[in-house]
Amino acid sequence: MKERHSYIPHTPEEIKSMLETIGVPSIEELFSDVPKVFDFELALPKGSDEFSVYREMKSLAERNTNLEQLAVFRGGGIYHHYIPFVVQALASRSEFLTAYTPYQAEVSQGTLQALYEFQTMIVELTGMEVANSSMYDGATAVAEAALMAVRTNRKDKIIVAKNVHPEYREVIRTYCSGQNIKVEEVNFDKNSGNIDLETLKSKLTDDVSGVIVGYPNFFGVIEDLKIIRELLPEKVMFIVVANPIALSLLEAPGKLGADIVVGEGQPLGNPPNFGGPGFGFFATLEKYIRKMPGRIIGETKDTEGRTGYVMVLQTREQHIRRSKATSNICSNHAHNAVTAAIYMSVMGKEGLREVAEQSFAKAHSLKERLLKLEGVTEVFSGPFFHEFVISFNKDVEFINSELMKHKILGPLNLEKWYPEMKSCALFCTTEAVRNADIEFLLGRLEEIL
Amino acid sequence: MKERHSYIPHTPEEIKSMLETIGVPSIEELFSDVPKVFDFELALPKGSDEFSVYREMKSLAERNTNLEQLAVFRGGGIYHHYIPFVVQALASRSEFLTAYTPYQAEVSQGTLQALYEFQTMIVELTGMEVANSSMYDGATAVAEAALMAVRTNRKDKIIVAKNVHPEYREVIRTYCSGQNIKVEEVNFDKNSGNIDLETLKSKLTDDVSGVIVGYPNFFGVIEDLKIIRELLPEKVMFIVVANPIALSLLEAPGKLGADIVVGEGQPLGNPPNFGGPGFGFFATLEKYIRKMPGRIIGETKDTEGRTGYVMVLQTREQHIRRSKATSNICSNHAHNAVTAAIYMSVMGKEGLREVAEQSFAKAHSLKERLLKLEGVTEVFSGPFFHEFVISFNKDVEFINSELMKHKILGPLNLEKWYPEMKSCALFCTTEAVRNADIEFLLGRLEEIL
Amino acid sequence: MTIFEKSVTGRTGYTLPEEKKDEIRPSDYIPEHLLRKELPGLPECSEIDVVRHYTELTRKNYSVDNGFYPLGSCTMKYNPKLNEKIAALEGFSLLHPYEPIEKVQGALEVMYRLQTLLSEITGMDAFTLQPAAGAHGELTGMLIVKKYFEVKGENQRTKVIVPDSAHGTNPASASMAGFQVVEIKSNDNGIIDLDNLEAALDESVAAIMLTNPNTLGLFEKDIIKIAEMAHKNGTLLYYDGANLNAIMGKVRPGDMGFDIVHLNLHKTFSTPHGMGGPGSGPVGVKGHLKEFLPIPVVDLTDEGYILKTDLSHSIGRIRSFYGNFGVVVKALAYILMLGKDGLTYASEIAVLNANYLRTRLSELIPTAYPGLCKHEFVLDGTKLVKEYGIKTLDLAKRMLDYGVHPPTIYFPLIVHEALMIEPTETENKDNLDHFVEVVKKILEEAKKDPEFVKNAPYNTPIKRLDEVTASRKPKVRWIPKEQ
Amino acid sequence: MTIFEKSVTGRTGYTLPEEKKDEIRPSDYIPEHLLRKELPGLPECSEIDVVRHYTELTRKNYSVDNGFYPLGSCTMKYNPKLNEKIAALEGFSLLHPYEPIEKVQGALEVMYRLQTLLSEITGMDAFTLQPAAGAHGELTGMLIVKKYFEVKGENQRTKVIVPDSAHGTNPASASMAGFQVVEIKSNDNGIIDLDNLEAALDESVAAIMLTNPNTLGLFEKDIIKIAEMAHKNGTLLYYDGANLNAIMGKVRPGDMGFDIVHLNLHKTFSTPHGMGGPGSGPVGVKGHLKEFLPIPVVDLTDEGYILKTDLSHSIGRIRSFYGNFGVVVKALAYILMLGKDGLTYASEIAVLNANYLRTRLSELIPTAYPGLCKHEFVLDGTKLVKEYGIKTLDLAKRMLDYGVHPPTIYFPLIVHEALMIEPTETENKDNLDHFVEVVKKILEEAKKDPEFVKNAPYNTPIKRLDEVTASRKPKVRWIPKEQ
Repeated sequence: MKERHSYIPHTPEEIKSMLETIGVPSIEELFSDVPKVFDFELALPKGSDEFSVYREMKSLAERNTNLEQLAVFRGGGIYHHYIPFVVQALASRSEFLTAYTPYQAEVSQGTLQALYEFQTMIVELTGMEVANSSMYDGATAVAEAALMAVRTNRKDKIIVAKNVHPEYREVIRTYCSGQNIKVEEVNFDKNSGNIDLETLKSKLTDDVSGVIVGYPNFFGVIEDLKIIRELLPEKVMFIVVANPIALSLLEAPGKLGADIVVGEGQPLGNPPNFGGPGFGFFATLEKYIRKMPGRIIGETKDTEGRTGYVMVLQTREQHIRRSKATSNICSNHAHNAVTAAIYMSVMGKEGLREVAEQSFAKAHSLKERLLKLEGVTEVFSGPFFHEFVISFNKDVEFINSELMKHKILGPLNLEKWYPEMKSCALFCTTEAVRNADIEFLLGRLEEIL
Repeated sequence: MKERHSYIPHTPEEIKSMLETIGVPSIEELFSDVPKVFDFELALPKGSDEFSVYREMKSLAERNTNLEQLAVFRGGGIYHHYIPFVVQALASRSEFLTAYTPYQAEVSQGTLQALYEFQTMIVELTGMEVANSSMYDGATAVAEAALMAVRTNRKDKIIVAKNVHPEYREVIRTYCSGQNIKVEEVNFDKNSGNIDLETLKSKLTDDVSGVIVGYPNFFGVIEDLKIIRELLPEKVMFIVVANPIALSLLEAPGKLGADIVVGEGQPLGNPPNFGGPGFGFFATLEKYIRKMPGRIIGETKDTEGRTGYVMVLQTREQHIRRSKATSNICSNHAHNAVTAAIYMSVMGKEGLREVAEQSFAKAHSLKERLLKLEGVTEVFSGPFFHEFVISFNKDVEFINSELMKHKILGPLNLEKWYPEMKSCALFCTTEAVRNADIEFLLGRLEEIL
Repeated sequence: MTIFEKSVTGRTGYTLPEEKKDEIRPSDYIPEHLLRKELPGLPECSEIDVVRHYTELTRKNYSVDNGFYPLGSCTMKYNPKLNEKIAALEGFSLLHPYEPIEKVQGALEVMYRLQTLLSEITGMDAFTLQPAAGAHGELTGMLIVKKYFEVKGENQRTKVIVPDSAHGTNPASASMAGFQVVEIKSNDNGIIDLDNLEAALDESVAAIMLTNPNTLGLFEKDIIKIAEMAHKNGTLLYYDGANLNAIMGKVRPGDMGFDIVHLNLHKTFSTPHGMGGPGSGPVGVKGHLKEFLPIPVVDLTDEGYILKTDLSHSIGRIRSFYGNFGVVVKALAYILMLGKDGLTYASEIAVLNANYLRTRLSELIPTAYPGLCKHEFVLDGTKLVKEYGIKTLDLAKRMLDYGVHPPTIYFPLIVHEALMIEPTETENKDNLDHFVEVVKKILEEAKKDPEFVKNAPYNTPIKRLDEVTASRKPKVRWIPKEQ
Repeated sequence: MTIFEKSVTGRTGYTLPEEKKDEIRPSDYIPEHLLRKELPGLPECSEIDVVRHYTELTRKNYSVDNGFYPLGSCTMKYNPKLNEKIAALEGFSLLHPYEPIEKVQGALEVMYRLQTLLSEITGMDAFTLQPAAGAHGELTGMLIVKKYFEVKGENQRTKVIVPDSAHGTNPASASMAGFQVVEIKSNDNGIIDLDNLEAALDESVAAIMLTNPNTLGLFEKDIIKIAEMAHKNGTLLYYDGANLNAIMGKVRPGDMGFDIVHLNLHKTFSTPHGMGGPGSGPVGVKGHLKEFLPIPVVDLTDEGYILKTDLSHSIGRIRSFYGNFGVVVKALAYILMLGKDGLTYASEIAVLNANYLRTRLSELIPTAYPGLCKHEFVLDGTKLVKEYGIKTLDLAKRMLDYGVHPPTIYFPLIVHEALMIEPTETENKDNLDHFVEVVKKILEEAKKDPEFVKNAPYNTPIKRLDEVTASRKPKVRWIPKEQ
């Protein structure tokens, strides 16, 4: 037993007096119901102090190369955007950070209102009617959307475009495996990079509950949601995985016939965090609200008629409905969602549009200039947002390792997930890529190619 | 006129409507009382964005070598101590940071109570009876103490030990120059490093209002306050410049006859900040409270009998007393004082003592081991806290520039301020100097000497 | 007032580097019907508006940094500031998941070390840090169970046994993994009824999900027997780690016989709850289930740390990338800080605090089950209804007026009017005593005037809210007044 | 409850690396009578106690981040978060002032650039960043004046003229520098009375201290004449920069004829007030006073930036080290952010806001002086006493209940029951309108029931406090109950 610890307040005298109140002679006695057979010695290093721990962790952090040290042309699901400094300053306030799920609404109006506003913003971005207050990430959000489609339509097949993020597709399969839901993939058109409409049509059998496409898809190509929706039987749920930044520029999926819109919310003011935590967003139509997974915040009145906020429709959730719940989700990513709400508040509609436009413009300018280089070939002709695929006449790994020598995080090598896409690379630009970075990249590529 | 700015909320429509309300056609018109002759063009660069400003400022920061990158053996008024991470987390809360002077007590109880507690802690450390809620720094605090002594005793001479921080003595002279107060210095004993008592005695003429000594002094040597006090005529104010960390280990000046205790508070949880802001502390006896400069917080009751805090004795201050005020001080260093209060709260009496003991022990161990090196000679024999002087057989600048090659911030070269002290160096250790740093230093010195 | 009502068209709070956009117009590249006509209705505010809005919202929140938060099963302990500082380091927060492996060795070491430490603490053989939360860990565990029996060819194992005191996530997760949930009644002492278990255990049972100590704070003393029964039946034993804070350094789920365990870093390992998340729910398994873990797992080779994906029976990927890395960093810092002695001591004091509070409170409200508890305990609030004419909810709401957060209420479901109290080790004795005083005062108030208590709270930013209407006619987004 | 009452002997909140102390005992080295017998009575708390205590205190504070703060002459504008982030960079905050000059070139560049920018903004020739606050800058300026005339051999110049509307620091600073203060009455329009000035100006006058616009928010339109009069008399003209926020980019003190100027970085340049400080009060001078600046000043040479100390007539050192560097960093960031257009625009909007609020409020309470104002204005509260039976103080206290901070009251002294209002440019129109509505409501309340307003505030953490007793019998430290 350690006698003093900065996180544990008890003095020996207090421990003694507490044991007396309880009526046991020692702390050990409080564990007398634990069979002695379990005795063991914990083989851990001894405790430390905060300065040593800080130094140790900092030295681990410094063994990584962070994005501030690089020119970043890599996306693929996590994006390097500028985050106004006010975002962290507010999100890190301890009343946000150290609060629990808002079960006691009267002392949680901060959380509840912030999440209510977050839901509103997601509804605005997606053009849908309702949104929940967050999922773990984009992948689990779309997997839950697949389950929701099956729950709603009671048919056991889900169709996923093969140009949806490869990791998302893996997660969909994992989630669906539990309930023996079939997941079928639809290949993409080799020219445009869009989902292949003919194949899609051919797979739309009676047993399909939902269809999942990207907007833009993993290749950055913008799917024509209108045309796809028109192909789908009315009952088939149309699930769109969207990039929230792109939604300032692209028509809202809600206006193009989507039933569920999900995605990774990280680009909205959350740092990349090596992939997590970001958050998943989840929006759908009002008529499906009781089928939706996750926590939902709603507006109401207090006994004096003042507006306040509470968790609503909890009967969908695991703590009430248990094995019949719409999902098992309990902890979500509320803090990341509130961070996103702060980001969207400070950027505003114009700021978010500006981010989208700069990202878009830089990507299009970069692609055009890349295609002028020897050894670079266009791969897809479809319209794209801020990511695009080209192919090199050299190995992508080689090119990237050369670029890294110049502190450039080059494009994603697509061969890893699409073995047929030899030497294909996925470039990404955001507003945080400077024009000078682009010039520098082009200069280095000229040398390498 | 810039049309949009993230810090300035006005839209063109609002400006138009406001101008209409005022009844002027343009903003320019609001400046019509400014003579046209003053027209000029501001020759500044145009505005920027926060990411570019951050990058630019960060690159300036990175052009400095900070103390985390060095083994630090230099003190001399600013000290490198560990600061628990909780200190900044709390002190940076915006309700502390962005509040004004607590003129409206009812909505400033946080500030007022924190400063009241700070005053109590300073009283505890110094052993005095009252303390104010901060001065700018140690130097101005002692300068104000000198003025207070003159104000009280109405005699125009101040005696300062020459082993008080050289910059403090300069500031005392500057402050005293305004009111034509004579400042006389008393040399130190060449053997002990303490104030030379015989010289002091000889200078204690009738026109002396106050005597200023360090505790410990600039050489780290601990003055015997008891003996000095006994030398002083009763009315002469005994002003002690103390290191607040040392006061956990050394007898409180209040118990040894001090009339005013001042000092630099930076070591109490404030980062070095290239010398500022830290804060000055100022404590004295109850009977002098109305002579004291600076803001003072006191306890009182509200109309319902609840304990609360307000600024007291404001009639001493410039905003009421104007040219007759005890000082012109208005803005002080309240935020740094509250930072110190948080630091002292988290360290507690035991923690502060531990800091003092480690600093003390490391200094004594280092001195002993240094003296065993060839080319190192003891300079002063007096008892010391965590700084001490030795002399080298080589130029201190040379030694320091060699040490810096190994990322060691070596001792302070005393010759700059004391030309007679050739090759004398002031070493400092705190708890933030690791034993390994000491070994490393000794190894390098062996090579250099 | 919502942020939308504070918005004024044309106000801006953002700045961005002014970079030439190269005359590229989206309309030249994107079909018109895919271009947004109307910008999303996001608020337009200056920076100070945003600062004030969210600062105000934080001041309407209660949090661990404000006071006692004895939510049973939630382990609302102190969240060290040190850990936030560390997680915010650019070398952690600004890492892209697809950086070359050699550029993120520090991050992988963080993960590997945490995997190893958690294995030691729980007595398991391998860990995945993928799951994003406790329930996500449960789902992962249940999918492992499912895959395990698939590989073994025991497809008849379609059921999972869950005690009636279990967290709601247990049955929900089992169900989500395709299992049929069999709930078994606890015995009169609040623990597993071995006869009920025996009766339920047949060859259709894939797994038993338990937490130990259970949600009543009682240690399942028959755990050895239970594990034997399970394993004899070919059934896997799953450990819900929500209550690990009671037993760190004292006993390990692995030693008790559990095959799979999930932990909650945001409970036991002090990472903050963040208003409901992000959490992190690592899953540990015994050796025979190692190859079933979700991919990727971090491994150490001669060339350094790698992300391993070639597990022979992996259930697949359970989320994108590598889990909630930012949370993982904080948990590692916490474990390094406390170390062996500190972790054990944390559990000891958590149990001391719970027993102290139990002893003192039981003079006011009877405990649901007698005797020692571990890190939490449950009071039976029926006395409140009978003797004071108030419900547990009323007591809870009135606590808010005294500035303390109420315990978990109406859970576990097997106790009527339950109050489930977990003080954690970071609360000092004064706070516990104060809590007892508050309960005492409220009971006195109720004795005098139950209606007064029933109308609480009075001092909160808002009074009792109409939750029924809120769910009947859900208004889940702000809509401009004009519409 | 104070932190001392939350303390329990033996509790600890700190950790330190465990380092061997080499068996060194202080008692072996220090005479016994100089060794502390009893440790100072600092609180003993765990980390969470400290966190909750200070978090609670912050929640009892009003700040710019909470709402409108229209304190006249204080310029409570928004304090950008960006600047805090920058000042906290280890490359700035963890610098020792005595590091070798070549290791702190970045820091010196920060100072040099700010000196240069401030010179351009004010039209002065050289700047020192030494002074720690506005009043400290004034003292610096007055000591420069003193030394200047000493060097010139004009020792008869023992007086400083200050208008009766001046900030209290002006006479206090002049007095501290050893000058006799001559106060001159303003004219009926609230500005300097040239006749009074003429009468006071003789060869004993060393300097005139002015602020322009003055504390009434009025531009001293005769400033050219005043400067001429001063200089003709051999008198120096000193500019109190407290009100610079009115005129950035519009007119420069240097061009108006001022010889010395101090600025308040914590007012005009957006660094936070921190409950009363730290501020920073740089002083700028015209060429003829350059050599009188306090040492050191930062200079740029071929070898890089240096700290120059060899000024021929320097008044000496005015504080230790180099001023409030941490504040200087924030001010530089602010200026870089706003740039030429932004700074001008800030002043324009500050003046727009003031005039808008003046126009609207003057329908409720008369302004002390008619016509245009600059960044602030003063209302004459005598109407409150006469028509509503309340004092300015009562109006102010009642404002607290409406969640807005009151203006500066009872200053300047030349206006009875004064309310001095400075909205700053960072407040939006809605906030100004809301403030007007609040005043209107309070006046309505006072009309109905002046006693009600006189007893305000009602909704604050504490009610009106007994300030009189507090100063008569000052209790300025906490004392344990037992004693």
